Amino acid sequence: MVPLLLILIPLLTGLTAFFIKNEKAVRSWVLLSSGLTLSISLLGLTVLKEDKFLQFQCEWLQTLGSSFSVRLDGMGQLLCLLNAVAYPLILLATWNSSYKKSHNFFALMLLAQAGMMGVFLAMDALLFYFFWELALIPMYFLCSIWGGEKRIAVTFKFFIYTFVGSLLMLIGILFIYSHSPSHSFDIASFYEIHISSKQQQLVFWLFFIAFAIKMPIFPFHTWQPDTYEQAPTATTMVLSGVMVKMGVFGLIRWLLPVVPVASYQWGDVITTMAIIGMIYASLIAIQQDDLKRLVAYSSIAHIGLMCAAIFAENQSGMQGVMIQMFNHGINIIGLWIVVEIIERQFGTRKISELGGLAQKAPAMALLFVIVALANLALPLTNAFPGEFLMFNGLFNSLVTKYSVWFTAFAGISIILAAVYTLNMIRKVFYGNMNELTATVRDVRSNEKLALGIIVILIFCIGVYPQALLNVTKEFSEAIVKKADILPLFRGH
Amino acid sequence: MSITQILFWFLSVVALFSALMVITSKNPVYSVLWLIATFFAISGHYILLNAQFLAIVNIIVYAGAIMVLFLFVIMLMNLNKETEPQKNRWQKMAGAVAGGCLLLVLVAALKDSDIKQQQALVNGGSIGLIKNLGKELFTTYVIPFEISSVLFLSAMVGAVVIGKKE
Amino acid sequence: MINGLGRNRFSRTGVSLVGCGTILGSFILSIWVFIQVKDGNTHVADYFDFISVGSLKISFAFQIDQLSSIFLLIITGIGFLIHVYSTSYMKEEKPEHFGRYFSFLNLFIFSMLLLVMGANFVIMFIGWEGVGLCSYLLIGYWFKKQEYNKAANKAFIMNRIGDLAFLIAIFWLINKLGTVSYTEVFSSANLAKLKAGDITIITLLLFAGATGKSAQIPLYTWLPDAMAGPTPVSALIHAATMVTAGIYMIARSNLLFSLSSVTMDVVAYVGLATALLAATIALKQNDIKKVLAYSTVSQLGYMFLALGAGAYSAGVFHVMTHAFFKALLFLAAGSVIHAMSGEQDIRKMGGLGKKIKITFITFLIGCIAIAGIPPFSGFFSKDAILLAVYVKNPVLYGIALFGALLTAFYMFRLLFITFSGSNRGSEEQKQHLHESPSSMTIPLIILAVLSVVGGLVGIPELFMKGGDKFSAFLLPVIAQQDAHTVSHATEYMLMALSTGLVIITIIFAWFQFRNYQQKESSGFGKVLENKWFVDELYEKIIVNPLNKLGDFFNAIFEKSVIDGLVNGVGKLVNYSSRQLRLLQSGQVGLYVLLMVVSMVLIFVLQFFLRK
Amino acid sequence: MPINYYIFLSVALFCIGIVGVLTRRNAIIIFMCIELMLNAVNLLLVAFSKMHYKTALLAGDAATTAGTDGQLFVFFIMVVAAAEVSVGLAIIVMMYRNIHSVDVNFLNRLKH
Amino acid sequence: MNALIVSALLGVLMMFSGILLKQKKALRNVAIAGMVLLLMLNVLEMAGIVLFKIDTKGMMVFDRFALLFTTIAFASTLLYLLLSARDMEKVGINYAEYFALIFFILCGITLTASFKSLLILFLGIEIISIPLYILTGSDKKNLKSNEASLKYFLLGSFSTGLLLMGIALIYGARGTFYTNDITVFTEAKPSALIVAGMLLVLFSMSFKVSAAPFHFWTPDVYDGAPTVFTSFMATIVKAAFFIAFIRLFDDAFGLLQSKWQLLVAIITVATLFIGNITAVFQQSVKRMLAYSSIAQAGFMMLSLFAMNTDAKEGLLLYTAAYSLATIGIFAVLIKMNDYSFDGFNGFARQQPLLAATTTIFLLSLAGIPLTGGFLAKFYMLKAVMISGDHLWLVIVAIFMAAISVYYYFRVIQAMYFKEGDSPPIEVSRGFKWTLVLLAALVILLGIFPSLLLNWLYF
Repeated sequence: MVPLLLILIPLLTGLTAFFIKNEKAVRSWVLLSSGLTLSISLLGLTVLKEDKFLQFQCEWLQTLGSSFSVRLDGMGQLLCLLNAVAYPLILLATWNSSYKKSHNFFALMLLAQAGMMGVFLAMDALLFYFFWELALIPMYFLCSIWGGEKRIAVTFKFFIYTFVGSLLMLIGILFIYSHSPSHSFDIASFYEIHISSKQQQLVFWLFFIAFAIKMPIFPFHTWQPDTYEQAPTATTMVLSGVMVKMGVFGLIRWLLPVVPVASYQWGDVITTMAIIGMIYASLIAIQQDDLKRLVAYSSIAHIGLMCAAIFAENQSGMQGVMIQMFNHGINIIGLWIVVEIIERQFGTRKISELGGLAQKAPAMALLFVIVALANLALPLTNAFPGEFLMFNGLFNSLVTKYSVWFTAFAGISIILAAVYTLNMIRKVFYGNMNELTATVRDVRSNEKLALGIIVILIFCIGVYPQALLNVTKEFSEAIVKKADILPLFRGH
Repeated sequence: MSITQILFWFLSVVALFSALMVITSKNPVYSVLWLIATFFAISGHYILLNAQFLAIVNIIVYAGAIMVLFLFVIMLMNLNKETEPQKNRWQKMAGAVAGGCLLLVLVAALKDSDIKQQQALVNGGSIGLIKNLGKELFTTYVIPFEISSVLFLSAMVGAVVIGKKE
Repeated sequence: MINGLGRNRFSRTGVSLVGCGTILGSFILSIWVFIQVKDGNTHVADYFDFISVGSLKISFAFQIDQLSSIFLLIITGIGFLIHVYSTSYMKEEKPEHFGRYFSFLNLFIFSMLLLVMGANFVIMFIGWEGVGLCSYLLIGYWFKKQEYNKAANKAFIMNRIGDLAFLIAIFWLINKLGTVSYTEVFSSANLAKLKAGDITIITLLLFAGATGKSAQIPLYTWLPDAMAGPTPVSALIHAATMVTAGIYMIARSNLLFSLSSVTMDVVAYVGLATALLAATIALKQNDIKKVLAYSTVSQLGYMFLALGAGAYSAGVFHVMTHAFFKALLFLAAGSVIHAMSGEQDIRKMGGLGKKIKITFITFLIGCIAIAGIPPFSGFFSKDAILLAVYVKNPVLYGIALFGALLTAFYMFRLLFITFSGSNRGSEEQKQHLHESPSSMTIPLIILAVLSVVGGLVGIPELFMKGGDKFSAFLLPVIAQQDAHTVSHATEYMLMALSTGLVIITIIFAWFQFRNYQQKESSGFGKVLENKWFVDELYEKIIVNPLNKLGDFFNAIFEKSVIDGLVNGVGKLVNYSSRQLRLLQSGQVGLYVLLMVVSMVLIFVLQFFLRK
Repeated sequence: MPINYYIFLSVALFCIGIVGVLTRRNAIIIFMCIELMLNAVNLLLVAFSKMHYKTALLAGDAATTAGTDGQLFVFFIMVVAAAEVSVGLAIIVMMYRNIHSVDVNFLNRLKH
Repeated sequence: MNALIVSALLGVLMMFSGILLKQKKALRNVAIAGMVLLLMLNVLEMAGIVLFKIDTKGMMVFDRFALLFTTIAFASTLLYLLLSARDMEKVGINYAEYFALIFFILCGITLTASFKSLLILFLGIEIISIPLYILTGSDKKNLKSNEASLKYFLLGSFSTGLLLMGIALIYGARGTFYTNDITVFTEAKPSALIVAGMLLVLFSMSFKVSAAPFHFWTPDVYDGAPTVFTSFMATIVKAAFFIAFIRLFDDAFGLLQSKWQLLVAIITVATLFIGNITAVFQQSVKRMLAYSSIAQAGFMMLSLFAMNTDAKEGLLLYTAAYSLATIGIFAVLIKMNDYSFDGFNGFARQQPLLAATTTIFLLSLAGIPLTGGFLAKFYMLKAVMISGDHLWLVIVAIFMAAISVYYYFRVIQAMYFKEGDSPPIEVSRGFKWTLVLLAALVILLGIFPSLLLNWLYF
């Protein structure tokens, strides 16, 4: 019941929102909807823990071998929660931004939320694919209609890029389907397939490219900075906070356990790619003058680490990735909120045109610095346990011979992350004010509330990450066990 | 060489020659006339194959009705001169070569077919007679026959639509 | 123990009260703790599972034993003094900045306490990064000046480099032992499990982490720049406490380090090299705080030298004495700066000794202490180090002694230039010259007293039966290595040698700088003045290439290669579309021709190419 | 007569028709060439019909009507051809009325 | 059988009502009523109620597949008439005759959907083609329409010639026109006559469904024909040809699959490639849709390639989804003043409902999930995938589908993201509701395809 509600609430409210033409009303409606989603998600996490609440299945497309099967499991819980938390935050933070035809804007946002929920919940490959696309389409419209100057071309590139990826995934799904023993799209039958190593590699790449584009992993990332730059900030928050997690999520649920042998064979290559991407993106981020692009590249670097940690294929890495997905979502939304405030006030995102904001906007500076430091994975902020576990996983990976080197090089990126983050803080918030920034006003109460919640989350999770780790514990154990191919070797 | 064979070869040569003349004549009227000649040759073949009904229909419908219609249209348009300017030579050449190749390929493909030993019955058999055909047409083939009326209806409506002055 | 952050809503007095009060509370608690652990107890308080994944369990736990209690005392004690000092030093700041200052300072104390009290490496790491953060925040405290902010960034980033090594060391430990808690890692069973190679790597990595935090070669350059922060901060963080975290860490892991002679040598040599290098640079610096900063680096080098020589307790002892006299020196310098209205260049000072007596005297005491003249505290700790080094290798001893002489020389150079001779400052500064208020001088005096007598807790057995209490106290934590192999005579001789040489050096310095006049330095002096051009070197070989690389990636690689590939596909499609549509010429003849040609081709394929 | 002769003859006529379509640009002549192709088919069908008839005869079925369907097919082809001609010529005439030409090379308003 | 006879009769009825009824609205209503009747009778036949029981001597068989397709075609035609019948007025004066021709075409469609004899196939194709030649040229004053008509006629006749040659060769080899008898047993080596005939038939059918390299007529004809008829040609008629295509190859050459599968693959790839790539650079939406119809044909060819149950089910779904979507787009396009992409600029602001439905149609054509187009494509790919080791074909198809997004989304971009100032267009309320119904059907097919496909079995 819970997963069904999680999908249906945003879906139905989203559809209704198209018809609420009054801006105030639609805002409240959306806030109500997202609040409801959040509370249901929390209920699912705390009270309704029995299987009967967390599962829903009904017949659908049975001739195709597919059914409407959704379930909340460990990772799903966390990501649905992220999705549910993100929306109220975003709404709060952008309460003052006005959008023309706002009912359409919010309706599309909710549809995207429904799509993402579905992705996180689907237990059927075809259903997964459906939601995967359902999440993408509203994004396309959101970015193209309400985005910046170059929005059309940029968004289109984003769309085509991800669409190509998802089509490849579709081939992969079909391929597995046609080789699955029960000719079914159910995830259980996907986990049972036996195909040769060559076929596994094929499927691996088909899936991986889709996920790599979504995440994005170097060198599939070029859509991302442009899109983040052009999209309206509320959408960017959804994109970077929640949507990119779809790729990571996909890797964990749909790739590693399905084709463990190929994942093992290509693990080193992927990890290398991810780590090159981390350093590459960090170096570029150092050179960026545009706040949005800077955050975008930083996101690439962070996601690269998650990808690398996934292919470490051990529990430390896996759980690290899972909580990091949540934390990165929270943190990056925080960053975007501040970027949005800055852009709205000054009409520019150029770091070189800003400066000295801390003098007149100490609250903003403080909140931003905290979020930025969390982005750096400073201890006692939420990102630290995640990164710690991921690095630990990477280092202690049994499936690669180069774990030390991987860790060392990945580690370089955390140094570089310090460089660009601190430089940004220094140039934007410190130093002397110029004519432009002298007009700064501090954060409004709604923004403060949103950022405040984020900061509280940052510290709570930072101090007691075990709460989240417990949620994903069993799930990650199961995944790691499924992905483990060492018994195969022992068997032969 | 029996008379039938002589006739066969003769008719074949006539048919091929006049067909070639159809496509090479500069004047459209000549083309029509050569085409009629071809049809006659083909009708000759039909007779040779003892398909009298078709031979007659061929002459009446094709040579008689259709070709007259063609001729009529050509005359109407005043195309009875060598109005056609020289077509692009390369395209002509290419067309001829392509057609030739197709012929070559088809012949090469079909020459060793499994029925190459078989013969077509010449000068005998009654299936081509009007009695047999008629019986068959109005029993087994009555549905297609009726359906072809729809075809004619649509052609008629079509001719009206196209031809009617607005 | 965990302080509430004094936030900026309070009035200034409120902030000072909260800030100082909490630290005082901590201090009192520390004393209580100290008494508790005096007789060799170790308390481990396990609060909750911080991270527990698979077989890896990291709990949020504190461990208090002798080593940490010493550090607790130093941190809270000196911290308290400096808080008190700060209340007046910083009083010209705006209220909210004043509050910010104290909240940072308290946050620092919190992190530092976390660092020393953590019961495992991860908690230590948390504090470790936390102090780095506070250092960053406090260096960049005057955030209007981009120079300061750059210094702050530099400090943080260099620390991060070290942190990374530390982190990898932790992973290595997890990999080999599956645990990070001290009690388990240092249990003999676990230590026996480790291979020699692993130990060497782990300890080297830990040491690399320490070089970042404790400003050793090659990561020392941030510390002098860190003097951009308010002077009390320099005193607290960049002299007395945070920078000694590295020493704490190595002392904490002494069991591990002792198992790897390679690492021990590396630690010793790096420490010595740092000590010498920093000392030479300090000879030519003109900023009063910079001199002290290099001196700190140099003294930290000595501490590492001690650790490398296996004299852990000597190292920790020096940490303590150094905390006293260096905090004193910094605070005194702060007082000088305060008196000179913010002037830090010693070339513009001079003759201050008469005007600000208390400062002068306390500064003098600090100098004597650092120079190592008995019976001041510095003498005992430095002597313990030198002795340990002598045992390890007499040549090293010689070099270390030379470094000690340099220390004496530049410290007294500083003293004489600042306080003797005639005042070279502007008229206004001369007018303004005054002694600091009592809230500043009292900490100075307390520290001066401590600098004088602090060494006595570690007074060697040579002078007093039952001496060397310090080492004895630390015995449960630090296995005693330095069994005395030198005779008492040698020990006396060494002491006399060092003391004598130091005094000669001081006298030499007196003649040199009694009446300091500004003059251009040349040749080698220039190199020293420019700090051996190390910063420039780093800039050239690391920062610039990275920037260039980033530029290249950003401007060229990203746009033309990766994005170019993606867009290229689109362009290719577009181009082929433009070409392909020309096929659709509108000519029926061509259409038929193409159809016939493809028919021919398909026939050929079907009949003649396929078997 | 060996059936191959008829096959080759028909195919030859058929290809001549195709060549005509390819090389001429007068719409009427192209149309005539198409009629030629149809006639080639007709001839082939009749020949096959007689072939099948003969085969059936040789198999011993004296009263066979095998092959009738082939000739009837020819009949239908003629029917269709007649209908097609009426429509085709109407279209050509309409074309001629508008542009006073039946040259297919002038048919190039629609391209790319 | 019901449909066959009634559609012919309706054609005749329309011919006469053209004389009797002078009011166009009345004519339209008669046509629509006739269409409803036709649809109902066809549905009745699916339920087992057959009004006319005539022995076709096995030349036709009205099986579920045929009936379901004719139902789809009739339903699409009904919607088409509801949306676009009014626009036929603009084409010319022969309003009643257009309806008559459409009914004749439907008669032909019934034939091509249910033939078991090559003769019926031939007649069906001709009954469809001849009225189409006329409809294409029905805008007599328009040179483009003339030109399209003539081109279509010449090329169409040419392809008929090919078809007949093929049939003749097959007849030569087998002595029968019944499709089931052509390859009733497996032979070690099929007769060259059959193979050659099959190829010629393949070419001809490829021509009819506008598969490359026999597609050249398509863009020109679709572009030149009056838009209202392009809509009909590009959807229902093309679907009918496809049904004939797959039926023929299933019945007659199913056992020879190894002989033609590679060729079909080549044709499919070429079609996908040419259709999609060329569509990218078009400036006119109408012409783009023509190329897109080629591209879609490429996808439908996949069902021919795979030739299994999934393929047939999928083809039905595909024809339905594709027809509905394309009819919808064309219905909107007819209303536009400017057929170029720029003509759609700012359309969403002017006509939000039309823009929204058009978007749904375009998404369906592009194959975005939750629309019928996606499931249709999905069925095709799945059919190919389970038919054996043909991953490469699927990958090609997928990449081409990705390219197709490019040109479909150009329209969406123009409608939603660009500013335009074209004069407003007038549409009736009924038109809007029909369009919404159409869009709803497209989405319904995308979510519950079983609503349609279950009819095949139950």
